[in-house]
Amino acid sequence: MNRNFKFKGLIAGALLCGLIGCGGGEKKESDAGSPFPRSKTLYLAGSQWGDPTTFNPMADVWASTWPVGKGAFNLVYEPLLSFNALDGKFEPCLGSLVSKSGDEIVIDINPEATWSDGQRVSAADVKFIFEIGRRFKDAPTAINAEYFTEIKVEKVQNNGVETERLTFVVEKKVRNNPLIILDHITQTRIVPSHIWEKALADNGNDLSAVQKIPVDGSAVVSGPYKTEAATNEKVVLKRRDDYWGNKALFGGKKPVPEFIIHPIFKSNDAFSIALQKGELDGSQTFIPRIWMKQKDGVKTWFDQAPYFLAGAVPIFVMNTTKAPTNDKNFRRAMAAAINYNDVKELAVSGYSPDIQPGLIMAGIGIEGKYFNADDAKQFGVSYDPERAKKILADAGYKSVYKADGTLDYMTDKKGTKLPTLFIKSPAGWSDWEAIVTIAVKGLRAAGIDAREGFVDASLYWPARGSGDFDILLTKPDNAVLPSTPWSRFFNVMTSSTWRPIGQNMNENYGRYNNPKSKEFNPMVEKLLKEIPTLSDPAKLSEAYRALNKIFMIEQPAIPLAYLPEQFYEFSETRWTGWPTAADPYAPPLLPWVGASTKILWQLQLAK
Amino acid sequence: MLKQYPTLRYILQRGGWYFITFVVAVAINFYLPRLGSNNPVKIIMGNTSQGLSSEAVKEKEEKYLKEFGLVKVKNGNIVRNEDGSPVKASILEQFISYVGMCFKGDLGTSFQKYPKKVLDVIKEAVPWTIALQLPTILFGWIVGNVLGALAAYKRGIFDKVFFPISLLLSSLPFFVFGMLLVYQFAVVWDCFPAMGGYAGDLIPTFSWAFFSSAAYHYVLPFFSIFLIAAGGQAIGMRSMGIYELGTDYIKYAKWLGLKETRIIAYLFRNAMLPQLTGLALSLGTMIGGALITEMIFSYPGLGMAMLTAIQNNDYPMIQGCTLLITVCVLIANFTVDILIGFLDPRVKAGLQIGKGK
Amino acid sequence: MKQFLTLFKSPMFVIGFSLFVGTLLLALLGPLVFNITTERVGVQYAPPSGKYWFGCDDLGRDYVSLLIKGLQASLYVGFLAGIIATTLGTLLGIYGGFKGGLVDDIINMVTNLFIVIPSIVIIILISASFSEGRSLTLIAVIIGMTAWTWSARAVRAQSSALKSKDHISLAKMNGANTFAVITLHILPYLASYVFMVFILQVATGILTEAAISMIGLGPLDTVSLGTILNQAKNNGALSDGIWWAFLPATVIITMVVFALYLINTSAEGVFNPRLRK
Amino acid sequence: MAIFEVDNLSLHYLTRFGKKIHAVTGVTFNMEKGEILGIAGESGCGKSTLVNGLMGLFIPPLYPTSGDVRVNGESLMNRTPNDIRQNVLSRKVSMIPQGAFNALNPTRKVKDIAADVMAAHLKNVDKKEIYDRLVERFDLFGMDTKKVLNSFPIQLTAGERQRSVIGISTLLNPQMVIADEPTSALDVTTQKVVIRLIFDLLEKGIFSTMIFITHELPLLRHVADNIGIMYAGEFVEYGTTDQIVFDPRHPYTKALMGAMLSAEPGQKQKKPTAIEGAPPNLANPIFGCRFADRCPVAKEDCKKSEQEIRMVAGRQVRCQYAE
Repeated sequence: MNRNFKFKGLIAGALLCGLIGCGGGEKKESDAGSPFPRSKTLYLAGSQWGDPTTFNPMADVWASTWPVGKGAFNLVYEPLLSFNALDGKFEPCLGSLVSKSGDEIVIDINPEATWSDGQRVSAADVKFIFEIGRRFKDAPTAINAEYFTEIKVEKVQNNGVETERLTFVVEKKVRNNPLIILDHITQTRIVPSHIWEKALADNGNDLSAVQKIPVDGSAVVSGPYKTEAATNEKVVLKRRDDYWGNKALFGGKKPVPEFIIHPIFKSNDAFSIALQKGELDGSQTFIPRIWMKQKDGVKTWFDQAPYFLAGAVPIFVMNTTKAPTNDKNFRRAMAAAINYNDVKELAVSGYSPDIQPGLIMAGIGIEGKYFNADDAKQFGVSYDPERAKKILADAGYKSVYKADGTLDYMTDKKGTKLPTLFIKSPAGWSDWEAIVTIAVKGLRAAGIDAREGFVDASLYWPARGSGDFDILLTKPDNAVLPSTPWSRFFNVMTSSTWRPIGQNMNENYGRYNNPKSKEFNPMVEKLLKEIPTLSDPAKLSEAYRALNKIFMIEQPAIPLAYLPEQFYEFSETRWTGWPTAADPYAPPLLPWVGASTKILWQLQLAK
Repeated sequence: MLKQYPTLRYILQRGGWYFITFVVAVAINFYLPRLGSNNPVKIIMGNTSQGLSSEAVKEKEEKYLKEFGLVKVKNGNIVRNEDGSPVKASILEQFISYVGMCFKGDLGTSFQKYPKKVLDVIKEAVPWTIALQLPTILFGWIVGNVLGALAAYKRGIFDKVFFPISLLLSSLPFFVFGMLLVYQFAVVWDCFPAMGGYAGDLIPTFSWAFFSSAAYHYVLPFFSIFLIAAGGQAIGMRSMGIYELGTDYIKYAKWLGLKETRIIAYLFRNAMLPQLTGLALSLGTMIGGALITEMIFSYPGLGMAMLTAIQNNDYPMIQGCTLLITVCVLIANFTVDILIGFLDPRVKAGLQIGKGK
Repeated sequence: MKQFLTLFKSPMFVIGFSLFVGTLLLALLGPLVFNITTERVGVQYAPPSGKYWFGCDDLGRDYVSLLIKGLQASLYVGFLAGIIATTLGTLLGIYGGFKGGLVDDIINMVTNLFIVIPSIVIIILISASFSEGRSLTLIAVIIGMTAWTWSARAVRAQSSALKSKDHISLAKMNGANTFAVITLHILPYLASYVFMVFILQVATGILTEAAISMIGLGPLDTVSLGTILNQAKNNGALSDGIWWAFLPATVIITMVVFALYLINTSAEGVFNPRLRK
Repeated sequence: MAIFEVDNLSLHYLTRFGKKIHAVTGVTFNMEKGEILGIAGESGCGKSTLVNGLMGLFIPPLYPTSGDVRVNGESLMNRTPNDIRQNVLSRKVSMIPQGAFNALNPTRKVKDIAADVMAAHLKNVDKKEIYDRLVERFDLFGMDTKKVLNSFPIQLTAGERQRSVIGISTLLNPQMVIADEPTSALDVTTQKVVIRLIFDLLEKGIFSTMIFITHELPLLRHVADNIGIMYAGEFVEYGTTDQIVFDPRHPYTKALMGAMLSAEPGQKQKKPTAIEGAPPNLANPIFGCRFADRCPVAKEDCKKSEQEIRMVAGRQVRCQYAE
């Protein structure tokens, strides 16, 4: 008697919940009740993973929140120029490029550029952020000032309008690197000096106090959007209808979406589910098997393999300070043991073209022209397990197997037992984990005792900088910059910033080419120093070829695939008009970075 | 001592015990995250030192060392060795400063969400976790116990069907169950959201739109814990019920010709008491489990906060979360202890209940 | 021993036992029947086929092989954790319950303390700090070391009830030492009870391993059922509807745990005279 | 006319695995109004099972096999539990169970348990009335009535608990009381108080007829009119008190009397175990005399032939050689 009653109650409860659910389900289709109507809102995700912290533009890059933090976000604060990786051109933003040479870079400030409080963007603003390193060594942009001796300012007439002309004079003695200045110019976002100089003064010139000042939507900005709200689940930007660039850069048009929402997802699957459901319009995360989502309106740059435009090279860096990875033969054997096709097909879902030996991406973008096929054939190592075994045998390495036929360990030519080599990679990054797993399989098949060494991401970064690894999976390029591919070579090969194992280095994590050792190859540094100053294409090509040859012979690192700079994915369920290989009006990046910001003016609501 | 006030004595006794447990828990809480030899400042520096000169790096490092209490500080300045390097604080010193700060209500600054305070992060997350866990656990407990008691009392076909189902449900790993729910309801049928605490186009406010959206997002996570929690409770209640059913007082009540409803009430009430203790004790396990549920559903609660903190070795955050969970579990246990003290006269008299097991 | 045989009269036990033996056979004999290989045999997430019954994983490996290896690993974790937890818990429980007095109070307090502090928190914290070389054995040990409290509490209650039994008082009076009394007189009486506790601990061990593998803190040296599920989750198998990536592993875990629960419950019914009625 | 008739009653337990254990076989006796019947036997002989089966309410796993129980000529068999509950229990037949501590719901005050009984059987009585009646009845028991009624069982002494149980069982003045070792587990002084109370109630006419199970042979001798001796589920001897106590004829009764009478006063609680050997397993079919294995005077054919009740010296005896 009682039982029936209780049972009915349970079923009724379940039905009730279901009803609430379905009620909600119908609701989601309409805009009613939402402060951010779907038809006016663009959802982009993949940059911000943690809780929003601060929108303070002076805060340390790693500590601040999209769109203020890391990356060349142009939505709230803007740089002087935007770099278009498709054609290598510099597009105007707060400034426009007048000229660049090995000695100086000249930029005119856009005469119409104004801050949201009405003040004009001035040379003082540029000098404030570029030269702040001369006042505060630990300012986020402190490094900028090391590359120029001064920024000269003069008043000029530009099409009849008076404006300020900035000349960045290249520092010749130490850095001598105009490429990096260009990188900085496209990546450093200008902040209103009249606000922040005052903040510094108010806080007794204490930068760390200023960095802690909370900043909200009322902050003085220059970009087309301002921060509207931020919770742990999302950051909301609202369009600034009085954005100066609408008239100056976009012929009076406004960006189409009134709101941009960056949902903060915590797992990879969340992105793909949201894209498939049409709840997310653009994303930049690795989503496997993107072709399975095409039926749900999820698109990429190419509509077939490799789907993405390559722009970055994940590599294994070997620790060259200890055996056996200090032996270039061993490193070359490793390079021959890894099945790059498996990496391509299984780990990165086929999102890579077939790769070639060397550090230059063959046939890709602006750098493709520096690739030399003959060199690659002659000096490079491709997947060839037999060759790997042969190189190892020739160099005196022997593999010892257990009774059941599995690899036990390896000995060097003196018969010394070699330790297991761990490939360090952040745990939970599924595509990277898969790369490592495939590599381990290949290496072990070739008789090399290697194992997966997945560590928490938080431990990965310090280990990388201090050289605390045997083999490390890393990606030298964060973005396609004016300095690419020089920056990649520099990141992998330079020993100009040499510091021993245990201290932090931001490049050459494997401590290749120790300047104090007998084997030091001065050519590497010579070429790395020379390339940024070269403007003759033939000479440049020659220099890259020489550098790439050294890379292939010495194999300080092993390139694994050609991946995109950003996994640019979009859904056409709500918004159309995205750039693709068929309509490449902007680089394949979400409309918040550099030259791709203009996508916002091109989008249309889907029918 | 206090013999004439058994209730007070009982409360004080339990309270004292829980205080000792609390102290030990705090110590464990502090020590365990430090098991790994990871220096948190190194972790931050790994992110932040990009492009800085070595002096700048050093300056920055010391700033963080000081802020996180990893070096000795006197009058606001870092105590230094003769060669100028800062003197490291020992574990004990760190512990003392940690306890001191805890008492001031300062759980420290998150490494990963720097400069956000741990307490602020927790404050944002806790309502979600409570909203998810409290009703699920209580409702699951009640439904599970009612069904379990009925199964025990009625036996027969009801029990034969119901019992294996409960058993099967509680064999299912709850996090996988969550995944299956997502797959079926969010992916295949697309009738419930797969993740999040509320719709992407809302900001938490006191509005109908927000609450209905939160309720909609609540359904799958709720069921993923509820069904399994209820199943587990039902099994426990069933075996307690069968145990109580065989006791002399139930037989006596039957022989006295008491009404069936009254006998069920006896049964339920007495079998419930050990279940109540069980509930308090398993709160910790349940919360732990629900942490993973939050992960599956990207639910913005404490579990999510703690998991991200673990992945980033964010000690202050981990400590804050575990401390909070421990305190909650302790308080829940204490409450149940006191409650049982009132509900069950045997407890105050110093007798063990639940002789069965 | 005789009482263990009576278990076979319970249909619930027979079902649970056969299920369990089935999984055990699958784990032990599977490698003889199936060609176990962790090499790539197909494309990523190749669907089930006549050759590969449960298709392939993200690395193109045969799921049948992986599931058998995973089952072996999960059973290994379960049993190792179960043995550790039960041994520790039984020894402490018996010792405390038998000795009584201060020793009992202290053991009891420590037990209650660790019951109250959520063990999942401790497991997560410890696993997280072993970031390199986190082996299956290590995980089993961690689980075992945190799970003993329940056994200790349960066994203690039983052994302190036994303490006052005549034959034990007699043995004590005759000057038998504690160890002898425990091994000769108490343990045999608790055997059936310890058996039930052990079965539950094995089930808990298997579930806990799967749980921490799901958080990404699983073993790094082998595949387990938990890591299979974690891979499926991380690789987006869910959103692509690749059911063979997570359903078979789920079913196997559930079946093993269900079998153990059935065994435990039926044993409870047989060994606990109250429930027998 | 007999108010309570037990006719060839057999009872069995059903185990989990469907096996029957025949705990009581072929018990027959009649009781007149005002009669006190004592039942004795070693533990496990089926005394408690027998009395549990006399109320028409069978609590699983106990089931009736065959036979009949009649109160005032009205059969208790094959009636619905609800019918029995409403019309028989507490009013016609009531039970004073063994071990009063466990018999009282530990989480309920004595007065509430008692009130539950009244509420179950009386209609239209309000709380006040119930309480007044309770006080009135409990005042007879020589206790601090208010305190006892308002206490949880655990707060009472063993004697208070046992008296409360007696009070609750006899609350509705049943015709017939079955007392199952009501004084076991009590100290000597309390035992006396409790026994006195039971007979006080008898004298006051609150109830008149009683079945009394006890090991207190001296007690039985004093109070019982008739005594039945049980062995392995059967009555082996049934007769008047004087016959059984002073002139037992069945070999088992003889041995039992010897053991019970020889026991020292301080060891009264000790169960009679003086006879070597153990009773047969009732789960298996038994042939021949059930006592044959332990019987000092057993003959060859005892093990083969079923023993029937016969009249020996004016009482029933289940032994073919008894005289």
